[in-house]
Amino acid sequence: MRVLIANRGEIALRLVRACHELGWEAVAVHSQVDGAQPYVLAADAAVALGPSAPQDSYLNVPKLLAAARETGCQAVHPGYGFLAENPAFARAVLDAGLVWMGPPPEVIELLGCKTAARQLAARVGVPVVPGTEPLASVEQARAFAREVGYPILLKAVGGGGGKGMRVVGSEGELAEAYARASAEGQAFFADPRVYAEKLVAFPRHVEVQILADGFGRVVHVGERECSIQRRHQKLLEETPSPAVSPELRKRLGEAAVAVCQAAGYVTAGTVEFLLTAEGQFYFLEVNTRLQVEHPITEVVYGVDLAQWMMRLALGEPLTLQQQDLVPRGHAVECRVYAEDPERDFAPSPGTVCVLKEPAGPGVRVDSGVEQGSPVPTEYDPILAKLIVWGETREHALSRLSRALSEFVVLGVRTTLPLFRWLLDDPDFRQGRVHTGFLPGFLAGRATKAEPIAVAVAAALETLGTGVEPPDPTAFRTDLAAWRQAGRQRLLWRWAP
Amino acid sequence: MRVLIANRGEIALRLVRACHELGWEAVAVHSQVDGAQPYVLAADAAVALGPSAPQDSYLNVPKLLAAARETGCQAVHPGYGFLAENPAFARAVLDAGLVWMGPPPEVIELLGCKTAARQLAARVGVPVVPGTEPLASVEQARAFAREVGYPILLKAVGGGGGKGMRVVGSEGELAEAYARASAEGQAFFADPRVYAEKLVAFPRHVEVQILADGFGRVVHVGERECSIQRRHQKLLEETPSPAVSPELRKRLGEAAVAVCQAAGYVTAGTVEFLLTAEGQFYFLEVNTRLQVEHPITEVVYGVDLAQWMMRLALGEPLTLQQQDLVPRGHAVECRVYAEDPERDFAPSPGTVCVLKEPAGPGVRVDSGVEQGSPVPTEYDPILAKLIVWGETREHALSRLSRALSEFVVLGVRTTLPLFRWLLDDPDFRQGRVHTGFLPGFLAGRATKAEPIAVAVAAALETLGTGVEPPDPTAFRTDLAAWRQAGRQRLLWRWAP
Amino acid sequence: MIRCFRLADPQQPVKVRVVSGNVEVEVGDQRFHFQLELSGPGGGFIHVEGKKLPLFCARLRPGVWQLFFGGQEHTVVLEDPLRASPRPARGHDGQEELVAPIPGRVVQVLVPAGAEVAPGTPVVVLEAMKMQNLIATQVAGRVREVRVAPGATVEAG
Amino acid sequence: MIRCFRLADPQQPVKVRVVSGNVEVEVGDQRFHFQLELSGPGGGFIHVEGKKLPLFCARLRPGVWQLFFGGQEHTVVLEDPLRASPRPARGHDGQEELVAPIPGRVVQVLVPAGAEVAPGTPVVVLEAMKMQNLIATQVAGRVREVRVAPGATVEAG
Repeated sequence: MRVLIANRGEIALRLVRACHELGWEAVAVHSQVDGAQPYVLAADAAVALGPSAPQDSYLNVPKLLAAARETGCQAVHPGYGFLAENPAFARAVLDAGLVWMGPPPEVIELLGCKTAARQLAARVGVPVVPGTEPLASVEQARAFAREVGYPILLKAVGGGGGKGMRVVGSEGELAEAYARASAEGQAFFADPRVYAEKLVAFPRHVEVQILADGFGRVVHVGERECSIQRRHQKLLEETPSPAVSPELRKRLGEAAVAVCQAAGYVTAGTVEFLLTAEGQFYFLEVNTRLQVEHPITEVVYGVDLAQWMMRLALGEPLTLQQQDLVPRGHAVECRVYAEDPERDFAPSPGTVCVLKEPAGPGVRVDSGVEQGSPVPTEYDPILAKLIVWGETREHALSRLSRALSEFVVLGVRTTLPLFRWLLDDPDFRQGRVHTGFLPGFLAGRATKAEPIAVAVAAALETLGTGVEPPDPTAFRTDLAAWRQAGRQRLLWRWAP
Repeated sequence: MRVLIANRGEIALRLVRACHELGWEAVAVHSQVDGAQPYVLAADAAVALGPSAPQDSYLNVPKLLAAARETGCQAVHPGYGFLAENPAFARAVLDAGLVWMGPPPEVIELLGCKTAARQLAARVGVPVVPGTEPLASVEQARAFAREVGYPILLKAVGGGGGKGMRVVGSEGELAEAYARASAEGQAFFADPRVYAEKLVAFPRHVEVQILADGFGRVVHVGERECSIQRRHQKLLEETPSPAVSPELRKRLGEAAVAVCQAAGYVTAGTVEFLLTAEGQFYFLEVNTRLQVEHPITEVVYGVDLAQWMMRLALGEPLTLQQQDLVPRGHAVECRVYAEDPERDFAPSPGTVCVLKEPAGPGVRVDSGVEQGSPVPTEYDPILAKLIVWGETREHALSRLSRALSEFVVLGVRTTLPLFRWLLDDPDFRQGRVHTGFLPGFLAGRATKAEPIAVAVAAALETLGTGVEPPDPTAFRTDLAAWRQAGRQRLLWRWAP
Repeated sequence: MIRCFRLADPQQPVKVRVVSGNVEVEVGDQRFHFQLELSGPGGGFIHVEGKKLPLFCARLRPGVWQLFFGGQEHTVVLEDPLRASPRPARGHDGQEELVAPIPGRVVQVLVPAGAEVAPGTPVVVLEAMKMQNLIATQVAGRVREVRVAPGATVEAG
Repeated sequence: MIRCFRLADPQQPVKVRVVSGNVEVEVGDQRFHFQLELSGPGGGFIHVEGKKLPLFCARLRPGVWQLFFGGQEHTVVLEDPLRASPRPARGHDGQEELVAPIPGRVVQVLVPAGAEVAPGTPVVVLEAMKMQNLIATQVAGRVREVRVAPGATVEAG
């Protein structure tokens, strides 16, 4: 078996590793800027797609299909993002006679239409947040808001991961929010339609992992708490959720299974819910992909979701039994993004000059970079994911603290400092969070350099050196320069 | 709480991490050659013990106690090896008013006498291999051998980990083997006494992990298969054992618990058994320490043994229930030793010039070195442990293969190539192993450099450079040289 | 070797004296003594109060340091008092120039040259790492010149 | 650049031609073409048959290479045919000199100077990495001189 991995970065490396562990071969694709990324080097073959712009590379269906054909692949796994939830791509893959390692295109299409998904959930008895059909105009949004009251949410019909989503606090904000949500929907999902939902106050974002085979069997693999978000994108996830009892887990799981069964779901998927402080849950949407945060479920449930997704796509029956899928211990994932948490998560592309990853008991790092890797501006800014497991939540958080104290990424700003701050927060330590937690948490912070750090920096500046982010055009060292340097007793490695 | 870690290398780092995860501080001790090892840098404080010879550093009780006193430690954890199973050290720690993070000294003493341990096991109805009391002379050994027939085993009374142990195949070998076992017993355990045992043909080495509190509660945490050995020292361990059924696990576990209960055991320990091809097991001995191979039990049983050992030593009750301790999936550990598997495991001290550790799903690396670390000749040659977990044994072995393909250690010879060879062996893949497996496996091998590797080496030699193991006296770069080099756009890190 | 800097935030004088690895620094009215044992431009060790701390460092720009030691990351911005302090982003004739706060691709320019703007008026949509960001002006006035077009890539600054 | 080597085991001629990163090598009667893109003395990439393979390398001694690529470790011993082939360990007057095969500490010298030894006679107990190793001579004869004493540390060779 040979699988084309139609993605990049950490998830591409995760999938290359899954293929190798299944005894298969994996083919990587890469744009101009990604030719030496770890996932490319780990693959058995690599195909250059062209320029770095996503539409010329990772979003370019003809190029991806040609790459699969040329390298003799029998299957395509899309990862997350890019074309993972694009039914046209799924169809094109199937039409080319290849195995599509995701849910059937008609299921992606059905669940990708958020309003149709809501209808489906309501039909099988799963509660949904009050909301609308796709709106014809901003006036319809205004009418809905007047009916249920502000704040409301505007969401792109094809959206996901916070893209094409806007909170509208008052009527004055409505027109611009509508235009922006629609523009993002058009830009990212080629669909400008927008729908509206009542905003639930201080909800938790809790989602349920499911696995389904082609013979109608669906199991759930517990929930994930994903309330720590910035701009509606998750930053830290954990399982079990501190707010979910075994009884609530059972009800959430059954709701998720009911929705997926009704949709004819196959492979791995995630059903997202809002959970109120009172323990009421509402169906939000189904993510028809392997989620970024799948590893925490893997370590707490002892299941390899990536391998199961591939095997289920090949038609294997699901042999896992629901009663065997019980959580053991607690896991937390931190997403290391190249973003500056002190500047409202401004993107921070550049070069990873210094990288030292944590290791040891209970620590897993799914990384897409190595020391010297460029962090291009064109793509999702995820560098790595730190996953820790502990016997209890307290154990996992202590371990997280230890692992974060070992994790060094310099050259770009990252979200790593944010996680260190979070661990000092009593509300977070107690699990008292909601989707609006992070903005409030950050608003109360002011960071100043510690005097000892100022002293060290001043000493280094006086000595006048340090690793500087390299000039990207000077990446490729030539042999002559290397030979010249080689006699020196230096240990260095520079991944171009 | 402040804990002195009376050890070095990977186990010292494991214990420093455990302290930090418990919210405690850890104090490292180090000899002259170990001042910049990762475990020293990870600790909250470090005490230099002096010269590199073990008797002047890690075996020096007065220096260790002084270090604990000077740094305000309240407890001492001995790790494995060195003074871990030395009752005099345990007593000295207790006499100094410190907590000894191991079993009580009288238990170490009782179980450290292998013949007393055998008697204890027999008394509680656990089968033991036919054997002798401590021998007064080589003649008594000869008499025993004539009674049960060759081959027999000679073992130092205070021994463990294969030290002070000799296989005697015929009467002609007996005198020298007796002298060597006695000399090693004297050198390592300050006890020249030797006893004899009937050698069981083609046994598996299977051991059971136990945890015990100070209130008489003892649980077992399953078995470990440790049959892959060289010179009676383990190289690769796995759990569950391919030869142990749930029913046999229960019987082995109950036997281990019975022995430990009778001995008054407290904290973490391991009961070793020989398991014959027919499923008969014999008690071998009790290791009164945290074993090198404890991580495989941690990942398959979801229990943090290092933390439990520390907490139990502080008098906490054991809250784990036997019925909750069930294996999930399969784990394998590979010990990365600085030894040359192509030259009969000859020691290969030197410098780790290039180091790249594997990561990702199901992979844990407990490492004691980083790039640039010296590998001194004075100590146990363990560099790191690679632990992989999988849903099944097959899954774990495939993952091991993947992880090994990512693991680079250059500058010294290591056992890493051996594990790659093992994975290609049909008997090993099927779990058909015994303690004599490895020598036979290696005898059938002849390795020649692949022509493509010859070609690459010849090209590199022509270019005339490469990382060379540094002159140890030139380790410490001074500031002037650094400043000179600093302007170059190089990324390097050199741990002195 | 002696050098003086100015800490950017909070504004404080910083005075450094280095003699062969022994460092004395005054930060405002605090004094620090330590030794630096550097093993490469990527880091080395700080010896302070009997402890050997691994140090990792990257110099993002002259005077701008990203450090890691003691389990924490630190960012420090130092200014050289001998050089002119960084010019506020200002065009000719006292006019304000809008400077991109982040690198990215211009999606849309929301105001034409000549338009009147109030503080907070969004003027450009900048896309970086898949997020569209609305960039607003902070002053009132009239847009004099638009130097970027949709599709253009801009650096921060 | 052209150079010739001799592979130590099995004995084979190796001929290398390098022109700015393009490498042609003959190993016995096999020919290899590839490109080396080196990013430092610790490694770089091999470009071979359209694939970019990360390469890690350490030169343990002149001619002795430890390599890692394609998920495997390789050790290669090359000899320079222009230099004399490595002298077998041999003292003056055709007498054999016992050379330590591993580094370690001498625990015990088992034979005095003047003793008669047969091939395989253990002569020294060497301790390295906590294992005592019995070192035997491979020739018959009389011990001429004992140059080490218990407690001494020896290097390999």
